[in-house]
Amino acid sequence: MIKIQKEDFNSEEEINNIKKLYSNVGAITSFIGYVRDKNNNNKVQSINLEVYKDMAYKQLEKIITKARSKWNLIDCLIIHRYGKLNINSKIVFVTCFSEHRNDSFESCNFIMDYLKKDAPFWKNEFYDKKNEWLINSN
Amino acid sequence: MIKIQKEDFNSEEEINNIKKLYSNVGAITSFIGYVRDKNNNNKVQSINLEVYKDMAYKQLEKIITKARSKWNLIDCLIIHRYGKLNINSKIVFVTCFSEHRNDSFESCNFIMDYLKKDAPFWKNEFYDKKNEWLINSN
Amino acid sequence: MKIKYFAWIKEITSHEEEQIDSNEINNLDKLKIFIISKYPDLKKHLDQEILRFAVNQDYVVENIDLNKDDEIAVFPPVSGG
Amino acid sequence: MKIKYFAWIKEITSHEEEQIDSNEINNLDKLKIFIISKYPDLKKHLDQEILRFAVNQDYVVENIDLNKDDEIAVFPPVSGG
Repeated sequence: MIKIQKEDFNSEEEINNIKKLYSNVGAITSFIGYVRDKNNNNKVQSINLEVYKDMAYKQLEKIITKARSKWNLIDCLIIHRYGKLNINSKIVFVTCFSEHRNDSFESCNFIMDYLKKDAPFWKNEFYDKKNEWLINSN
Repeated sequence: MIKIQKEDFNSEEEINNIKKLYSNVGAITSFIGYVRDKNNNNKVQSINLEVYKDMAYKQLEKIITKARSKWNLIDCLIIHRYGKLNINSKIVFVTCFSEHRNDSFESCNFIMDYLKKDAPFWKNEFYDKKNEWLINSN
Repeated sequence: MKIKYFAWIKEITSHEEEQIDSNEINNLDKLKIFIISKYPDLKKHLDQEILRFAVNQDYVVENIDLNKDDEIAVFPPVSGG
Repeated sequence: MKIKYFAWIKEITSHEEEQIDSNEINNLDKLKIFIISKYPDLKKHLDQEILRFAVNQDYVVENIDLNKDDEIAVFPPVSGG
């Protein structure tokens, strides 16, 4: 499932809503990305996250399909927020559900790699007196 | 922080309690292990998890120390349950807090590896008409 | 066809969306030429291969034919996650 | 010294803990011999290197000296996580 939303989310509830569908899930790996207080030696005040929503859904679906072809995935959840986000806010949540640990770990890392490379989101970081559009390094 | 407990836990709350201490945390990787409904083609009813508590604390502390020496870890939480656990129950929760993604991912996987190898817990799995002590494969 | 601009590209074009209806702009290369003539500040970014193009929500690198109801997006390298 | 047994080892010894106070059992190898003589069913597991030993909550593989107030644990391969 893919959710692109402004709102915060509760990771425990999001996981339970999916976990309760599958009694064969033995392993869940989750990644949460946050807005940090500093970046490149600048003190961050907040970020504004812009998204091309239609394309983001399409590209994230593709990434999940690719992950499913490589690992035994029972289910998968991606939540990506957009809009104004203060420091300490969650930005992204990727959770992979599988029978065994290795599948959930590797697919979660794989999805994060491709999300950072292909998903059409752009961070505009606000500092004390300026702002800057970021570029992912990978 | 290491918690060895019978009780269930709320992953969102456990994460927030630590995350709120550090505004430089940008990445959290978590693993949750669950009791599955099947194992080795046997239908599982429940498991009983035995622990050597004093040694578990000591060994898990050592594993965290080793992880800290290898990666830039800001903090780390391990929760391992013991006692009678029904299917779909959480067993273990490992969460690694870091500035960047790679450190949290690799340390979380590393800690799970060593936990399964060294932490003195023993699963006694109950099926319909018998029970069996498990051995971790790695 | 509909053209969408994102992030700092949008700051150069001054709007996030426009409709272009010309029978002559029938492939992506022609659209690129049209865009940099309309927004000369984009030229250096196109030359430096900083601009990304998507047609109907998929990345496109090669030149491809464009149709009237296509949605084309122009944007800089992404920074999500 | 205090000896603790876990998991199915405990089912063989029929108790989870016992106190052994003998001046002769002053190292781990001697303790191993004592244990398999007291619980003959443990011998094959010791021979097959299935038994794990911990002294004061640390794994021990080599023979080491034991002291009166040591806590020694005997258990099978772990299966946590």
